[in-house]
Amino acid sequence: MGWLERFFPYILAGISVGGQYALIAIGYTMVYGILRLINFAHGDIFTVAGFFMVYMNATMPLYLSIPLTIILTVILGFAVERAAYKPLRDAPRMSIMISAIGVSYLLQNLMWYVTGGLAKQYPTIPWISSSVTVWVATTKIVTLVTPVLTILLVVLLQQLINHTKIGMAMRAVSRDFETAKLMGIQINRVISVSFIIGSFLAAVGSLLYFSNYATVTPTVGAMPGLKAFVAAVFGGIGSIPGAMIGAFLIGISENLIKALGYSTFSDAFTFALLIFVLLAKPTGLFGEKTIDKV
Amino acid sequence: MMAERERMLELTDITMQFGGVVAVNNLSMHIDRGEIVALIGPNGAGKTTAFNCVTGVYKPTNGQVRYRGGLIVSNHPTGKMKNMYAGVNADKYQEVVEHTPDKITKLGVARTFQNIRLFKTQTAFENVLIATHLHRTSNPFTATFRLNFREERRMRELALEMLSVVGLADVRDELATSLPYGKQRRLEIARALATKPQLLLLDEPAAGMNPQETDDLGQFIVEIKNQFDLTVFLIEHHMDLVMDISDRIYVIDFGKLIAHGLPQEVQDNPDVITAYLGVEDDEPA
Amino acid sequence: MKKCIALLLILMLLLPALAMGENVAGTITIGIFEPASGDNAAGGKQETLGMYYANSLVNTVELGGKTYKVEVTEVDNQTSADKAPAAAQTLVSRNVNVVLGTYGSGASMAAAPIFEAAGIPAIGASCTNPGVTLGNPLYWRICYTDDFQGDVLANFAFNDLDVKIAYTLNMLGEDYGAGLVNYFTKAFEKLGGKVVADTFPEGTSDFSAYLQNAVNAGAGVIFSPSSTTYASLMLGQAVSMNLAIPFVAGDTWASSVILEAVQNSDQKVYFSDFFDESDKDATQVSKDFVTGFKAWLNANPQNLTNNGGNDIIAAVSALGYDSYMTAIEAIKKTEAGTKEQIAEALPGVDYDGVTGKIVFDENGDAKKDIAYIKIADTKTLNYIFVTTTTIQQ
Amino acid sequence: MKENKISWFIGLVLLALMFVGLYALEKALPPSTMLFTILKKGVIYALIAVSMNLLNGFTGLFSLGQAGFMVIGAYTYAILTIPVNMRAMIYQYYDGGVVQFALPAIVGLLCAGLVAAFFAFLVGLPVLRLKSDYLAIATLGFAEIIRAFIQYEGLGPLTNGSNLLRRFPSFTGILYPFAAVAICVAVIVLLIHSTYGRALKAIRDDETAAEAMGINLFFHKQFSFVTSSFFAGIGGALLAMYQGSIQAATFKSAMTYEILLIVVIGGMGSITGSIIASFLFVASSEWWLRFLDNEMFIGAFKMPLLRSGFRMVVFSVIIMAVVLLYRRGIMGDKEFNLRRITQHLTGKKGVRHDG
Repeated sequence: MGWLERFFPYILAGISVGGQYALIAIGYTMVYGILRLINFAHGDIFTVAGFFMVYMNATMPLYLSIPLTIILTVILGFAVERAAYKPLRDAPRMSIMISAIGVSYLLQNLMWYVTGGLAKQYPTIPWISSSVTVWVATTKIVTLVTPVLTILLVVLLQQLINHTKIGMAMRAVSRDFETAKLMGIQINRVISVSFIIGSFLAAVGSLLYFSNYATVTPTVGAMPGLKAFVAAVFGGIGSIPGAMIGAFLIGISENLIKALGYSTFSDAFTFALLIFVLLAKPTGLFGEKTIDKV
Repeated sequence: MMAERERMLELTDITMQFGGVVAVNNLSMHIDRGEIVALIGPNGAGKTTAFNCVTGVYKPTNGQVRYRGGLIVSNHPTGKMKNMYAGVNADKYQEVVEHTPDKITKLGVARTFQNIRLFKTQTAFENVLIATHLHRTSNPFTATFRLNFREERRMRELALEMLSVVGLADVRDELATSLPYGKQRRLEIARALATKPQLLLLDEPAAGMNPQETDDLGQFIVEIKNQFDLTVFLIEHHMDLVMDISDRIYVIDFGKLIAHGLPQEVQDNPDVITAYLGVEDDEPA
Repeated sequence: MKKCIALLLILMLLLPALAMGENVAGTITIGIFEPASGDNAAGGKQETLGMYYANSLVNTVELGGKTYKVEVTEVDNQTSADKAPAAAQTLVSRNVNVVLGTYGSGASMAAAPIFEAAGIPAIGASCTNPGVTLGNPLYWRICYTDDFQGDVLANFAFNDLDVKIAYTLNMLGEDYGAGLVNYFTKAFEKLGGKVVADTFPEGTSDFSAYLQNAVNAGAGVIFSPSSTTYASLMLGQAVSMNLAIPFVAGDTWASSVILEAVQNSDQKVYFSDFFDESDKDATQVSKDFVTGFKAWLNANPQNLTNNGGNDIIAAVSALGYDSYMTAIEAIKKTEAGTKEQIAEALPGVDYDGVTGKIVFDENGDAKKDIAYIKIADTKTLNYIFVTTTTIQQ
Repeated sequence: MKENKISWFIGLVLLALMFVGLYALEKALPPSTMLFTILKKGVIYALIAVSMNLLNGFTGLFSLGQAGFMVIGAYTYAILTIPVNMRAMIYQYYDGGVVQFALPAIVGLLCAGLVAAFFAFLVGLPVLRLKSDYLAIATLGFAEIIRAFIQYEGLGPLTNGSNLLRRFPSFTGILYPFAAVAICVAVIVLLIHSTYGRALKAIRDDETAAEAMGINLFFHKQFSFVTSSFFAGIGGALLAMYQGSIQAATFKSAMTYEILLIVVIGGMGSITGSIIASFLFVASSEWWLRFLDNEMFIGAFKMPLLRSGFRMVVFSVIIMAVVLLYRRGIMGDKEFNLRRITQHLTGKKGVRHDG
């Protein structure tokens, strides 16, 4: 069996996983870029989106439940920011982050309570859930759709950030929060928008993710969430293309590790990789260097 | 007369370049023991950057710094910087010497900061006390279990002494940040003195002071200089203060040395006048 | 505002008074020590259902002419070794006379010292790890153990499925899987087969790489004892990959979650089980149980959801039932049903349960030597009984 | 100075009173009461929280590696102290494991700290050069890596792989953990008020200024990191003793978050805050709210919502409330040294003020 032939299925899976990580990672990286906040709740918002879908699909057809899921998720993300982060704008950074951890805690426990901790089967979305054979690998169509869609969304997002007023505001705020404020940019609006975009992508991510791995449990988002965050840091937190590239790198590398039979260390490897990158480039692959003024 | 004195500090071809921006350009200067030397220039002329190169906060792109004859900083452009380097003598200083700020402080170079950097959560006394650590001999173990109580007492005495030197003994237990501006500046000086320096770098000590305070400060600097036989390297905007107390003055503009000499000479130097009348740019200092 | 919070916290100081299930004279409290949340919640709930059903049938005992009320009190141990002790302690503080559970051996082993310290006897329903009873004098067990189960499944895979290469996949850091894989491997290699081992880290969702590994290893069977959560994930992907390789797993897979995962596919899933509801030559006891339990489930929607939304009887429910009845049997042998007396009585218990005869050996393990191998029917969403295996040990 | 001595003295008196109180408690109440469980776990969490506070609160290093060093401590202790005759049973898949001796508990406890500290030293060398959040994620990563290695089958003979370690010597009374923690916390408090402690605070307040005052950043950060991990290791070992059995899988990043919650709720840079918070945290999560998990009838009326899992929901809501209302934690960076009140209110809860 040829080298490529042997590894192709893994790489394919890796790319798709990377795509899913990317969609979550962008949420992290945008919020961080603007608030300097590690939004620990993001992974759980992703999971909640999954449950939204599960429960709504039980009562309504897909063409309703999918958009509704996305809307509800966006509202959730927005609400979380307003309820848990906005009141702490001027509090020490640490307590905002704790608030984030608290939210994540709350969401997980809520999901546990509601679902009774039982795994739910995710509805199968026709077409993308069906199998397809690519050369030597058989997989779901969604596996192929994910990376494409991811890249598409990232490109769109870049357009938005580089060529729209709100995008400009976002860049301004992430450069210098205080000055931007003084310049009369409505900070809260910008922040809300970034949370909305983040949650939207999380919702889309969860649609793709769970159509691929059709089991939803309250904690299922934790690991992808963490990996996505790692990806964001990896690519230089604050940089959207960085987050995407980081995500793909991690997705592929961890699958190759498994292919080589070191699955025990697939997670460990991801973190090791991250640490090495950070040591070489302390602000990640594409994070801009900061000179602290004295 | 000058010649007999020891060279306390000597900068040669110091160039600090951030990307394309040349903050300090090929600066050479020296300070002899017992002198008060001022480095002046318009905002953003690169004065503080020069300070940071001396104290090890920044690693200059090129050039050397000698402290009492010993090399404490030496570097030459490398990597990407090689091509974008805008200064001169790019390959003159091949050896690379860099010390972390604490190392340089240990050598006897203390400094204050332009934008006051006191330890916010600590009292005036604690602020100074921390600076006395420099000469401690205790290790974590002896320190934790108070086997170093004698040393501890000495440190506290030294700290208190320095506080009274700057006339802040009465506010020793107040939170440093709660002090009025002028006192915070003095506290910074006390903190610097507590490291028992030989060379004292003062970064705009009179910033934000009224003429009266500025005068007192001037006298005060001279006093401590004599009391602890220090050499003082001063960055200042208040011309009259500078003219009063400094033995020699260096003037830089856009990082370049444009004049140096005795206060009088500098004052009459046309370049200096234009530099000061010229529009201030907003490049970071 | 802050005052309110402070007040709230103080208030909560008083609440435990409500919570404390004080043990009234004349009642015997049976503690249910099961996961109601976490990876194993599904199984835990089903096991608990069996116990509640049993309790609904028998909730009084006659001891020396005096009628004792039998109450159950439940606590969630999340099947995690760090939550279990506190949960166990909660039961202890509720003065239970005997404990039933738990699904997931890890939590049992973690809690054992605490029950032992309090002198409370415990009866494991479905915890198959030998370590549960080994060296825990007050822990009994009414199901077979992993060494037996591993043996059975290895033999089944090697002989019945006629497979020579097996690929084992269990979760890193989970003792149940690690243990079962260990015994399976030993047995399978003894039979002359080859085993390729792999582990996946907790929180894995993408199993395609592992399944691919199995394919590359040329495995004829995938032995993957894992919690149903992960099971359904890997099965789902196996289905979408049209993986031809059959899965073999332990008792945990006897769950409707598994069935849903392989619905309308031709993925083969075998697993060993403690009990078979459709067993033709079943004893009257189990026949009654099957009919009775189904009726009881359907009577209450909440129970039905806890059972996974259908009335398929999971073996763990049967074991839950038996564990309760075993406790009752023991209690009947005592004068007053105190924990000490129950502990003394348990070794002497001889009871014909739903899952077979229950007599304890010196370890405190029920002498069970029969495992039901079943295959998941992907069309009718039901289990089909394949074979019973017994191994003389 | 004098004032300081007095407060120390009062501190010791309070400590003594606390132990007397605990002793009385132990005599008075039946050992099965939940209170003891809470006190045990609470005091152990207190130590871990304080050790984390030393790092995050006093040195301003944002580290999320605590669980990693706890697991090292716990395993070191377990591996070194399990009685030899038990090993065959516990290392059931690794025919007895490689370690065939058993150290006395107290030695094991110390080793737990030392090994954790040693690993911290190695980890610190590269990682402490990173700043703020990058440091956080890197330490988090190391914790995960450590866990993966402990669970690694190849190390099974040493760590028992994925399986539990149990039957190692444990404590019965509550005095043992309280004594151990009291000593450790006392040492930390002494340290914080020593010259080194002052240096750490200086670094937290302003790295540049600290460095300019001749404080070697790397050394002090490394020192703080190692010390913190040493006590985290001991904390892990005590936790193992309390649980009676350990499994690497339970030392997840979630555990670190819990500790971090405690630290911040208690107040960054407040020892007493961390201690109070950990008791409140443990008590409300493990005890006070448990009744919410069981359906409850008041007369014929069935209380709504009460069902398993509800406890944690309420708990997390409370946490959110506290976080939002007490921004700087319940103590801020102040210490609890209103002596009388301490004695009066929380003396039993083991609050040690530190003059």
